[in-house]
Amino acid sequence: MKQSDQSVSGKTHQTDWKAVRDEFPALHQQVNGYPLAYFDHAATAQKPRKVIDAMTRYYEFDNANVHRGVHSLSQRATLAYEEARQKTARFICAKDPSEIIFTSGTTASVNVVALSWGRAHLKPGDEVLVTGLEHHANLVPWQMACAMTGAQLKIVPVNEFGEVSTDSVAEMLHSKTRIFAFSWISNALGTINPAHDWVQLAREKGITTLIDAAQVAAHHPIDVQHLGVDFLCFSAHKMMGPTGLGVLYGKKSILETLDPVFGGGDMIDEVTYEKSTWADLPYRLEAGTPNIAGVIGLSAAIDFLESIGWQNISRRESELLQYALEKLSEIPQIRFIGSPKERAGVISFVVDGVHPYDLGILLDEQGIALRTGHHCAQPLMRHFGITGTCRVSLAIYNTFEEIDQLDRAIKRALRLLGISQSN
Amino acid sequence: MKQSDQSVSGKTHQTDWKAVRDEFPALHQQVNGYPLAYFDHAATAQKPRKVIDAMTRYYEFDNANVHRGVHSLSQRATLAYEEARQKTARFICAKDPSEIIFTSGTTASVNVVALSWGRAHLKPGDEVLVTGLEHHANLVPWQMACAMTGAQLKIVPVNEFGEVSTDSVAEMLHSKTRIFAFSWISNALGTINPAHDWVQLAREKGITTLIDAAQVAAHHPIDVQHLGVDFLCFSAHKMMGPTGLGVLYGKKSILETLDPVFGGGDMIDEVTYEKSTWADLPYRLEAGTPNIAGVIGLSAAIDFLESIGWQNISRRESELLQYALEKLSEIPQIRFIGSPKERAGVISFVVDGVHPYDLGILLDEQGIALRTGHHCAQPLMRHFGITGTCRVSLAIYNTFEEIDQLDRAIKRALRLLGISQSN
Amino acid sequence: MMNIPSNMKSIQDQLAADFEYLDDWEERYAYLMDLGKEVQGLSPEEKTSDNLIRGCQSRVWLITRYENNRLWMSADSEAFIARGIIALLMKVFNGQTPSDILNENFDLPERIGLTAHLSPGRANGLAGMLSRIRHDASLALGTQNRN
Amino acid sequence: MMNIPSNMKSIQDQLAADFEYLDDWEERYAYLMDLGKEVQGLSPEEKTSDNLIRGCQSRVWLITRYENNRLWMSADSEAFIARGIIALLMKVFNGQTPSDILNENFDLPERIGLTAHLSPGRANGLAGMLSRIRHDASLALGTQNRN
Ligand SMILES: Cc1ncc(COP(=O)(O)O)c(C=O)c1O
Ligand SMILES: Cc1ncc(COP(=O)(O)O)c(C=O)c1O
Repeated sequence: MKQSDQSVSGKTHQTDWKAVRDEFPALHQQVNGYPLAYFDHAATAQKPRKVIDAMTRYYEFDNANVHRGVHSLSQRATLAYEEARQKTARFICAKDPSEIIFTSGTTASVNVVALSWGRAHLKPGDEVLVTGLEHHANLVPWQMACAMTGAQLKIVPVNEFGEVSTDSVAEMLHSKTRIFAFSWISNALGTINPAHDWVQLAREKGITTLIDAAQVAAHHPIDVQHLGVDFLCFSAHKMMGPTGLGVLYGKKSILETLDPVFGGGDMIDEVTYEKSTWADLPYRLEAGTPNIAGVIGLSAAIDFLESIGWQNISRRESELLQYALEKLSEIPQIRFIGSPKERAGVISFVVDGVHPYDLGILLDEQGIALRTGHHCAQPLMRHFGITGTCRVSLAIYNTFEEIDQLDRAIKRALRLLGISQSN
Repeated sequence: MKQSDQSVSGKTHQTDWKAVRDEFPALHQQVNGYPLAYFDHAATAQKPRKVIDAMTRYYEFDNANVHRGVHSLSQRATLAYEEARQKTARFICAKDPSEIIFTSGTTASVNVVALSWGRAHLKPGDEVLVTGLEHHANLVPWQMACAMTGAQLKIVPVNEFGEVSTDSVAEMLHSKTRIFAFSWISNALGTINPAHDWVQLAREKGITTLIDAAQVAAHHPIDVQHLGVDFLCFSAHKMMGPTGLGVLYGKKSILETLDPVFGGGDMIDEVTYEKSTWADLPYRLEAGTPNIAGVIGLSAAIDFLESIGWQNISRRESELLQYALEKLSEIPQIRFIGSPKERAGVISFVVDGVHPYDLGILLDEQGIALRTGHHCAQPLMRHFGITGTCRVSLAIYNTFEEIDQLDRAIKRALRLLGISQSN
Repeated sequence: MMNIPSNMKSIQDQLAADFEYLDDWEERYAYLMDLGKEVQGLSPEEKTSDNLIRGCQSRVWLITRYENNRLWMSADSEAFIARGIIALLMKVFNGQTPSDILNENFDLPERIGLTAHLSPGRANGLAGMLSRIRHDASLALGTQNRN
Repeated sequence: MMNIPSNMKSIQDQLAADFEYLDDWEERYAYLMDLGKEVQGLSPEEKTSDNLIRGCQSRVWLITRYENNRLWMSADSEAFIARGIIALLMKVFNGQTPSDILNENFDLPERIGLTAHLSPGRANGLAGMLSRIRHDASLALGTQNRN
């Protein structure tokens, strides 16, 4: 069943995937004497040369604080910063650039909504609905908002396949529900939720919606108009952009009602010693000097993804996923955790009798970078009666050879651990 | 009075300031046909090659998410991230690395304290004390905290020289005061406040203290032990590090009492669907994927500053400041705003009858980058009866020639504006 | 003031030509500021926060009036250069019909080397003024269509 | 278990030498996990959250007892490799005096190519175990000095 990238490249037409891979400097290294096979994309993506260069260039030529400066560097920095906002708006089909708030990450984006929208709209008796698949980033902020306001957190259950059924969602969206906050793609299992349908269900009942799109932005096009969602959050670093930057999209009409969570420079209109008035959107929600270089890196990441094209990206990812699923299912000791019908390039598995940590270490010795542990989804792990999994997460820059390397490495590790096939 | 850097270099001994300047790529460019003279250091500093390279290198070799990974890249990223924390702790003489919380900037740091400490400790009748010199980042969060808790915000007045007297501070620190939050160096006027004395005064009365050290970190050594301060905040981008990263220092005993403001990954110990428990410090206050590359850039910035040495830095800065003050005072139309006895490398001035914006534009046409406007200190501007100033802020990479260029450029702009000397 | 102006394209061409004669940035700014001196300005009562264009470092106030199917404007600023920019905008847009205003490609700033003033940041007023004019033009167009 | 061990330096040397004989990473891990099998482990009641070392991805519990001026320890983990690391730590530190423990330069991990396990991140337990042992040793030293 061994396929080479050459033999497969016929399937994926135009795109030269080897050339794409060559754009990622970090992938071309040896780890413990083996070529690095990076399967930890869902934790953070590797960065193409163009993203790194865009930030370097910014620091080398245009570095200045934005917005209030009249000098050329500040103008250039501001222009680049605001053009990136426009590009990001276009990227997710927002109506207006002022619907794009730059934050420090998905986590910050969700927290801003939980704190600001939550404080204004939640009261005892209200319900906040999330799913059992959530990353802690879309669970803990709601627990905190509920603790603060007296609202109740409800969880749509996960089935044995690691899916959340639309019927359960429909059932749990009711007159007490104020907001439905869910991840579009589960980082732990790869489950793709029918985001559009869920938002429609909620909207029919007048319920506010938030999508955690952290795992989506590098893999699928996002169209907030089509989704009809109120809030949508993602991180630059998971879409081949830099660390320290996230996006909060909000419908203008609803963002306009939000009180700022942080106060400071840039978010004010007028300040006296006694009181302050807030600036217009998006600035009102961006206190302090923003992550300017990060925003410029995000802009380059969007260009990079779009230059490859969503069709090519999804075809490639699903080919890699199919191949990896095939290879891994041939290893009898492996038990998959979650087998969602709609699955992104994420595979979680355990080997009974082996702690994921041990497997992770022994794979690292063979150049394999995958993630072990609870993937910031402890309740979901508990649902499956485990404390963690090994997680393979794939991106367009992975190769079929790397999956073969993974296959060999797992077998070798299991031999070393004394977990023979006949177990 | 024209001095050349050569003639001056005798004074500053060992350091080859031309070589130092050469390390900053952004400084070597033409703006509108003139060599760039960057005097906007207080808004954001330029970055030395080593800082840019450290981040590039991170993205090219070690990029991975931190803390939970067992694979080599994650180990390397985690090691670099935590070593940077140790270095930052040493940089400000913190007792323990866990007293260093990485945030997205000074603004975020102050807000975390205002929200978390504020919510826990402020109640109606209590007072929060700040000075009249504050940047909005250390004013607006306290206004918001007061609005939320019913506490009252008090302002220590500024005198005609742009100073806050220690007597006024002593007077206003009284039994109702819960926290005294002040900027060590004013970004608008350059005033250096006697931070150590003020903290002592507050401590004698059992009052919590916070220092906004945003303008200090690139200019003076910081010793939180000697200061005895409870919280101290600064931004990487103002100390030649990257954008999107700040530091919140807190005494361990007090940080341990803080509830997290943001919830999410990395800051939890155990999460169930119902509730969560928090991780130990510093993680409890660092929700989500941090700005890893930013932290690595900060680490390189600390190395850079320390390689030059504080003595050399302050000698150079005060020579530049003296020279700039001399030159500018020879222009009769210039009226300085603030003339503090203890002054960092910041000069604010106005020309009566000229809007700072006009002057800023005409200086930009001559390659001069300085800041015009309210410098995020609107109340202070109002105190002086103005809406803004032109602000020259200096750093070790400036030259005496640049100050000459500034001098010529201002004179030319004033001629063009028709503001002749005899006015 | 109420004279119907010529078409915007030719006004822009004329202004660009005027600026082309000027040798350097000093002359260009001097000319721009001279143009600004001709701007009539506003009375203190007209300088309300509603009329204030957000996003200008120097405060700029702008009022439009829709009359005889045309948009008429008056404006003021604290800064000389901002007044000069106001003057340019008024020369081009004052007294034009809303639909012409909305259809006009306003490329004058690039042509006379004032692009910097068009940045979408908040330091500069040109972008803000322009979008206020366009906004008011679309409002006027709405009125017109309903008539 | 209560036999007084030899000095830590020579134990570390001995272990380093043992590992040096091993050809590759597979043999080293096999040996490490074999060592781990000798660790006695803890009863379920001893696996309390107080005894849990924070910052290990595989849970590790560690208990120390101060007796006869020496620190005695027992520990357990869910993972084979973590148990191997426990075994190394016990061989070196178990039954030593607190002051010796605090003075010992524990460089074994580097010498046997296990440095990765020492990273201050939270994925690995070695750093956490080591600091727990040192912490308990200083506590014990305090007791001793007060006696
Ligand atoms: C004194 C002072 N405090 C706080 C800040 C806010 O820093 P930042 O914008 O990096 O959050 C600044 C810089 O703008 C400052 O100069
Ligand atoms: C589904 C999901 N939501 C939220 C997050 C949090 O993102 P960040 O850590 O960038 O804030 C992640 C990534 O860790 C994720 O996978």
